Amino acid sequence: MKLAVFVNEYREPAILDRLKADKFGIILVQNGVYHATVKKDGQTSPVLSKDAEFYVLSEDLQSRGFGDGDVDSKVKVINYEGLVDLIFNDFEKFIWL
Amino acid sequence: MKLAVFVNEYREPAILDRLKADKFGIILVQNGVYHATVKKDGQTSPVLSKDAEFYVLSEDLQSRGFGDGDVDSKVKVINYEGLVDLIFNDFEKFIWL
Amino acid sequence: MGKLTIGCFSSLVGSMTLDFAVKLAEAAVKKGHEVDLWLSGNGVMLGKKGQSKFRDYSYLAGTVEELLKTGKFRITNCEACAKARGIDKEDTMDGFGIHSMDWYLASAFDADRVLHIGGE
Amino acid sequence: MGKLTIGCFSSLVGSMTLDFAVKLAEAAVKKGHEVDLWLSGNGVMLGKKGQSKFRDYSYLAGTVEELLKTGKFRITNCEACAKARGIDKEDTMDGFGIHSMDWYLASAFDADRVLHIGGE
Amino acid sequence: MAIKKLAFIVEKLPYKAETSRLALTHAIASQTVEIYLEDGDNVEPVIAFVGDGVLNCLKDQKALDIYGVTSLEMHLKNALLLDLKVLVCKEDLDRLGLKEDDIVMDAEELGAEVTTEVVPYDQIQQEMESADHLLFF
Amino acid sequence: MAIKKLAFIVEKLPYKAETSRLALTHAIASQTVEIYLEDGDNVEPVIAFVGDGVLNCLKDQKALDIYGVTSLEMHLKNALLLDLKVLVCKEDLDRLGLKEDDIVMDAEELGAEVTTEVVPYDQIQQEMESADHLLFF
Repeated sequence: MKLAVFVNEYREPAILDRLKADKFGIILVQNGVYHATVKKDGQTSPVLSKDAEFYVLSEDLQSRGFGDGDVDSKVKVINYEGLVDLIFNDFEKFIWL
Repeated sequence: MKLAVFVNEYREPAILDRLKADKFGIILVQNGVYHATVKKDGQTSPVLSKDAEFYVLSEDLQSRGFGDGDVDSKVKVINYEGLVDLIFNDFEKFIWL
Repeated sequence: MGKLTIGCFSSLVGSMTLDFAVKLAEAAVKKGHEVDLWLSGNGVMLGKKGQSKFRDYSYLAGTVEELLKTGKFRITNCEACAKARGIDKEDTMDGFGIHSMDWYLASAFDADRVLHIGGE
Repeated sequence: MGKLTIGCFSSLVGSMTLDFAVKLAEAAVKKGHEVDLWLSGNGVMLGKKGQSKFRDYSYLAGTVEELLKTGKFRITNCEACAKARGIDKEDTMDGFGIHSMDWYLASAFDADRVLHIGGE
Repeated sequence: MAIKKLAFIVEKLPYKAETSRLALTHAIASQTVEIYLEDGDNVEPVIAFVGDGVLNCLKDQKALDIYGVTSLEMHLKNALLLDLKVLVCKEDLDRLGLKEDDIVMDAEELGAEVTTEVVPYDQIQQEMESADHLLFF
Repeated sequence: MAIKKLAFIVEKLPYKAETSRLALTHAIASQTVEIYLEDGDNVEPVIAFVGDGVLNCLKDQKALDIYGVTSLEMHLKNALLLDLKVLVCKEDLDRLGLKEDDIVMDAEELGAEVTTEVVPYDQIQQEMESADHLLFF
């Protein structure tokens, strides 16, 4: 299946490691954006070490004081419009954690 | 100071290790009661390893299907009435995490 | 063009999740999709009449009214969740549907995509 | 006997935190203490008139009315938080105070104990 | 004529918020969804408890007596009574030290014929794959 | 005549819920609390950001433009303008790789004279000890 998971909090969701999908996306929204922008003790968030395609919502980045330049290079910045396309064109099923 | 902290979730609150108090209480309420009743992979919750006096709210235990017998021996079971006494007689300041 | 059903169970103001749901609906409608938005739990507060627009609180009523005008957007409150909170029909904004929970499942039935936001 | 000020910022029904606050107030009043309960954020939903008592949803209006009769219990909604949600004076249960946020700080001023429940 | 399968996956704990309760009440609402659909169309729900969410299934929950609110145990029994498919993740029960005897496995006293199924996580993953839509609580 | 000290400790992140916003609006409300009190009585607030809560203090928050809601940055500047004591935990800034330049240190453009103080956690602990009551957000 083509599965996208919305990560909306700044901690590692327990279920992430168990989910399997042929195409697997992780979409960072709300306080999930910190995974893409902040390092703790110099370490990148473990969420970014999953085997997945990563996206972050630019509106939620900017609300919190970040710009595109603050985002880890693994992560693609999208806006709400891009998110609609992801939902209809790239993935089929969704989990909001 | 005499400080009591309310732990209301079933995960370890980051701030717990930093708080210092002459008298330190941890009161397990809501989903915090699982710290007193459930072992993960056979391990007692790390919350119970803090240097503190532990209490758990019996009403919240029972709502979730536990009885006094399920509670770790470190933890004292109290009800709302006992909680009022704790608040007025044993502690002065409170943190709801 | 497709149909997106969004279920949102988080409350107005207290959580920005409802802001997310409304903004996503807006973007989808702009692209020509149809959107059903189901509000359950504290999400039903979005339908409360007479909300005030203050800068320190999120305010979505205006956007919802604009979306309803497009004809491509339906928004429905869970009847029991609303009544439990003292929000009955007279207390609900014009244009909102009020249905029991089966409405959401029926909306999901013929949706191309479902985004269920059930978080806390 | 002392005075306990409780601040509760979590919403009715969606979170059992308001149930906790009301039950604690009840127990404290029973023991002869005075209690001020300040509702801010989504907590102001507790003051909404016309809530329905359903088994699948928590219902606190009855307990609050009983507590108000004791004369040892005051309950107050944050005015701005309520208005933002469309809950004005006519929409608020009898016996509730409606004040700006400074009321809470004044209540804390002469409280023996303050339990502030600010969680999410 | 179509049957759409909806997977209700419950990972959140009970009572703090309404999440897991609303999962069950919405799944149960599948009983009446036909009124909105064409003849022969229907919705088939499956409910699966994973992670800490398996704690929703514990027996002897006294929430109604204490807080006046229906317990998750009662919701679960209603689901079984209505022949809904209820799965509980075995690995998570094991991890939390829980046995079948600790959780709601049936609602015989209400006359339910269906029972809870304790299954490996892989089977829940398969349900998610075969479902048309996921509703994660 | 008494002054009661209230410590507003902010550990939660912004925007997901209202928590940190309400911390600042309530602390600012101390400006008008005298109307309820006897002559000479007053409330003295101190605001401290700890843990991930220091992320509330980042500069350039665009929440008003995007979501139509006051940013935490603006609330923080208001607090400084009103001479409130604002502390930010140094260890937490370090842990998250943040420098003073990344956070709101002043509100000079509004005419504020007071600035944010970056302090070791021990000083925040001392504020908690000397406070009459704690309000933890």
